Amino acid sequence: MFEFSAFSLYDAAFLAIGGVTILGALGVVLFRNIIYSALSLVFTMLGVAAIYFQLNAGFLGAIQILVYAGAISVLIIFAVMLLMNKEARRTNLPTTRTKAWFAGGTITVMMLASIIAAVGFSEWPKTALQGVDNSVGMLAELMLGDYVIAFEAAAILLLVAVIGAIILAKGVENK
Amino acid sequence: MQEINLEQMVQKLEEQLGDKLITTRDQFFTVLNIDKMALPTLMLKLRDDYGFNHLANLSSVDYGEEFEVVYHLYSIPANDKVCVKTRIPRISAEVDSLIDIWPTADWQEREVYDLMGIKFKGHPNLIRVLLPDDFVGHPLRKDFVMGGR
Amino acid sequence: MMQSDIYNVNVGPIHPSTHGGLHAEAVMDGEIIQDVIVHLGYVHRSVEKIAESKTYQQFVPYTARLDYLATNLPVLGYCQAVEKLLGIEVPERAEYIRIIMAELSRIASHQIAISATGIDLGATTGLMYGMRDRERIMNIFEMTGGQRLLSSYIRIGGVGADIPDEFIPAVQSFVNDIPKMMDEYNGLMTGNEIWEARMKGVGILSKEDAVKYGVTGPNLRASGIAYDIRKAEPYGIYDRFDFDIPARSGGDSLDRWNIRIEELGESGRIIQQALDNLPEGEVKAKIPKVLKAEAGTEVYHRIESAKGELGYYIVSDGGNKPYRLHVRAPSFINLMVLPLVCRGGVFQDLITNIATLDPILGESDR
Amino acid sequence: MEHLFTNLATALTGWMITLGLSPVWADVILLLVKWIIIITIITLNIIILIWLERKVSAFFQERLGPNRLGPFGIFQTIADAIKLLTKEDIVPSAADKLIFKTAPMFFIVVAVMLYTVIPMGQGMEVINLNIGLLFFISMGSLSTIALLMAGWGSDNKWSLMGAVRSVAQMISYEIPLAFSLLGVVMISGSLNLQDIVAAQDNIWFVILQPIAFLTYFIAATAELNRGPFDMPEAEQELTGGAYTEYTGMRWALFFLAEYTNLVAVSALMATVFLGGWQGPWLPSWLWIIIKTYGVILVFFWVKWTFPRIRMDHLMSFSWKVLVPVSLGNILLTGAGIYFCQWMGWC
Repeated sequence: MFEFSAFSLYDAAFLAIGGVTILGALGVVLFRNIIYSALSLVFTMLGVAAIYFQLNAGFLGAIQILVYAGAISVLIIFAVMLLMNKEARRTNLPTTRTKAWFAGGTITVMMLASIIAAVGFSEWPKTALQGVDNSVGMLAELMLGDYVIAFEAAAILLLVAVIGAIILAKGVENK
Repeated sequence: MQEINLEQMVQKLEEQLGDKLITTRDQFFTVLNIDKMALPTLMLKLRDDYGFNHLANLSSVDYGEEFEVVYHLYSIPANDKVCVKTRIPRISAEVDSLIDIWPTADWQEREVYDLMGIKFKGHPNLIRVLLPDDFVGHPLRKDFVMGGR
Repeated sequence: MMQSDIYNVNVGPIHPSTHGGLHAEAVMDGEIIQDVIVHLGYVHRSVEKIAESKTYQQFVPYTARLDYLATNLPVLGYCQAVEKLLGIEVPERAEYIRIIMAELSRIASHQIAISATGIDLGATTGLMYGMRDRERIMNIFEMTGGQRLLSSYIRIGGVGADIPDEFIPAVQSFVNDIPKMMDEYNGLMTGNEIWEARMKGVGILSKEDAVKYGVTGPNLRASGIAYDIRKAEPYGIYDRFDFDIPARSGGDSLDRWNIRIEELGESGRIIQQALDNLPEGEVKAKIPKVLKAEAGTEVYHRIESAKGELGYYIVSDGGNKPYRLHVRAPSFINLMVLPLVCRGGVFQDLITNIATLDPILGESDR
Repeated sequence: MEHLFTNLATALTGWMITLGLSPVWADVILLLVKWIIIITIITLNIIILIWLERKVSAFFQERLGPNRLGPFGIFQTIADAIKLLTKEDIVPSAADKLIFKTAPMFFIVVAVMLYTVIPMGQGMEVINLNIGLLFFISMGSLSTIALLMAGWGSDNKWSLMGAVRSVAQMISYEIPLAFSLLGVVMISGSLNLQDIVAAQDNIWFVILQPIAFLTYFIAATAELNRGPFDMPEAEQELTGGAYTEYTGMRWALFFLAEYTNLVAVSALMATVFLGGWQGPWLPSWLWIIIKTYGVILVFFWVKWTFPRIRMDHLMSFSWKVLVPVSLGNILLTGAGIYFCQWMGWC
């Protein structure tokens, strides 16, 4: 009889989820077909949500699915479909311009470096944090208590953005 | 009452159109045989002056050397009816389109064109309506050779 | 600022709600219909050419296939046209039976129109209600002609055979139930909020346009013109019956739907009167085996079919076959307004409009 | 009877531990067993449901419905399933094959995921998530992507139109769907479905939250793509919408997933508004089944009575009626709770 400890099972799950997330993220960048890229994005989002769930941040995970995987991705796919040219199959072709390659490469290296630095220099807790039992209630108290002004300001900002989008889409009537 | 009206109308029309119009009567209809050049004039008069607002039927008959285009007109308010016929030679089978007078002539003329091969001058969209676009010939002509059996 | 491409959607000829092979090409801007291009001829059988090689009697069954949902009406029109041409007198009893059969056919056709509108708008149960009631008419047809759908019971000079004994009770019980049926259709669909929203103001056909485009039948009456050939130019013995012509004024889909339900009741009244006055006697005139009309005679005979003015134009050259036969098909003419009523509506309105204009493709494609 | 299944589960775990498995592995295996049972139940349930829907619709339409295979035609669905399994699997040559093939699988996976959190009885659920309700809503929102994949992958105008319509519809109706549940959450003070059931000990939420119940029912009908909101399918207009190009088993998967969704949403409705597994005399797991089937029958009733609504009416109904009403319900509930506390009743 072979035996696994609880920790290793947790690790295995994490590896699987992380693998899906990274593969999805790679797919977003590497797929030639932009619809495939958009759908890979869904898998990335789902992977991130799964990681949240694993960290006992269920609320965040559910919101991640609801907003990012369920809504934002659909929005992106919609935008792609509406703005797309006739040839949908090969829309994400790599550019041939060296300048663009250079700029993209620089940004990638810088971001990678900063992430590695952030991971390397952080103090990580050695055991998994125990999740708070009533995380939703605490979030609610923070959002509608301590940070209510910021919360409401964000809401008004979003409203303004929505109205702006409608005006842009409908167009101002010319005399 | 109606009969008298129709009689008066025919008389008046005969005066106006002269020898271009020959009136005959069968047991069902008063038939106005009109020269094809005067067809739109007559039809306009019939619609505007005598209230024939319903072009019920537009058809054609193949009489060998000539085609006959037949119009059955009805007047919905007065409940009158009249038949207008015009003859056109087979070699230049063409007659003025009535689509401006009765829009309902649109598909009916297309049908006559499709099946009988009569062209309607001034029809904006004279294409086949029942048969496929690549069909050759006009089946209702008497000289149409039927395939199969 | 937002611009979108125009694209075409081919509705039909193989499509669940095109009533048997209509091909309508919708030119769409998003969900809005810019135009509809109707392509006909999917079920074209060149009936008019066939007529030229069949004797007058042989052609009778072909006419039944024109409007296969109201099978007795096109047969009646054709037989009456030939009788007019040849001067044949039809016995009284046959005239009354013809009226009963014709009105039953009209009810059958309207029930299809009503119930098919139901299913086209997604109310599947509506279809079943209409079909259930129509089944009784089919049984009555089976009693007379032996055929349920494509009956050629009406013949030149009368009807095929006398009615069987069970015919009158069956028709009587059906007529008695017509008000109940109307209530049921109205109860299931007419008052429904969604139904009204889908139909009201959809596909408006104005009075002027209806006349200009030669629209006839229930569609014309829904646009506000109470014009019915049974009253305007009575054929057969229609002048002996007392009935009303229902008319509406809106000309939208809801009116076209309502008018058909109301006409069920009027047809019921006519059948009732015909049953009450049905005389005894012969059902078929003595006619020669070979029918020949005088050379050069011609006739245009029109009847009020379930779909509108159904006309037969027959030219004779003295032989036993028509020299030329033209069918003035009401569906063919009525379909002409489809682009007109659809323009500016949304895609789903196209389906509503096809359903309420009630075309039948056997007739329109011939 | 009450603890039949929970006892079975405990016994199974105990048996596995006696075999020498560690408790962690025993838990994992138990989870798998639960999943297999759920999938079996779903499949069996759907066979019954399809038969039931046929019989119910036949009853509404004064027909007989299936009546040839077996008593009352109960084997009709099985025969249909065999037919669908053996049908030719057609993949259109122009289709985007990968997306076309993944879409039905994605749809059914998402649909099955919904069952994770539904309490099927006292202490009977796969995972007792403390945000169960939110999880349910978020999982439900994923099915839009499956429909979009199907519509896009088929490379057919009807499919794409159906997909675009369904996505617009589902996104619009998610908002009143979530908002209408908020009233319940406010009263029960929890997103945990077991807590919500427990909070209905005295009174069902359908009585406290009638507006929310109605808005939820309407929005759920739209989310399920059932009549009168069956836009994406819209057989008479879009010839089957997103499913137009699917045949055989792939189409059956969509069909299966739709019914799976139907059961899940009905079960959630029973849980949130109708007291869940609570009820006298009968065991709790039977109560939830009875209530779920009751809700499903209402769904059937609505579908077989109403005509299909028009797309623009559908959208304006969501944004102009359902969203304000559900928002107003939240306000009303808040005021009610405040009033209740002020009076000292709760």
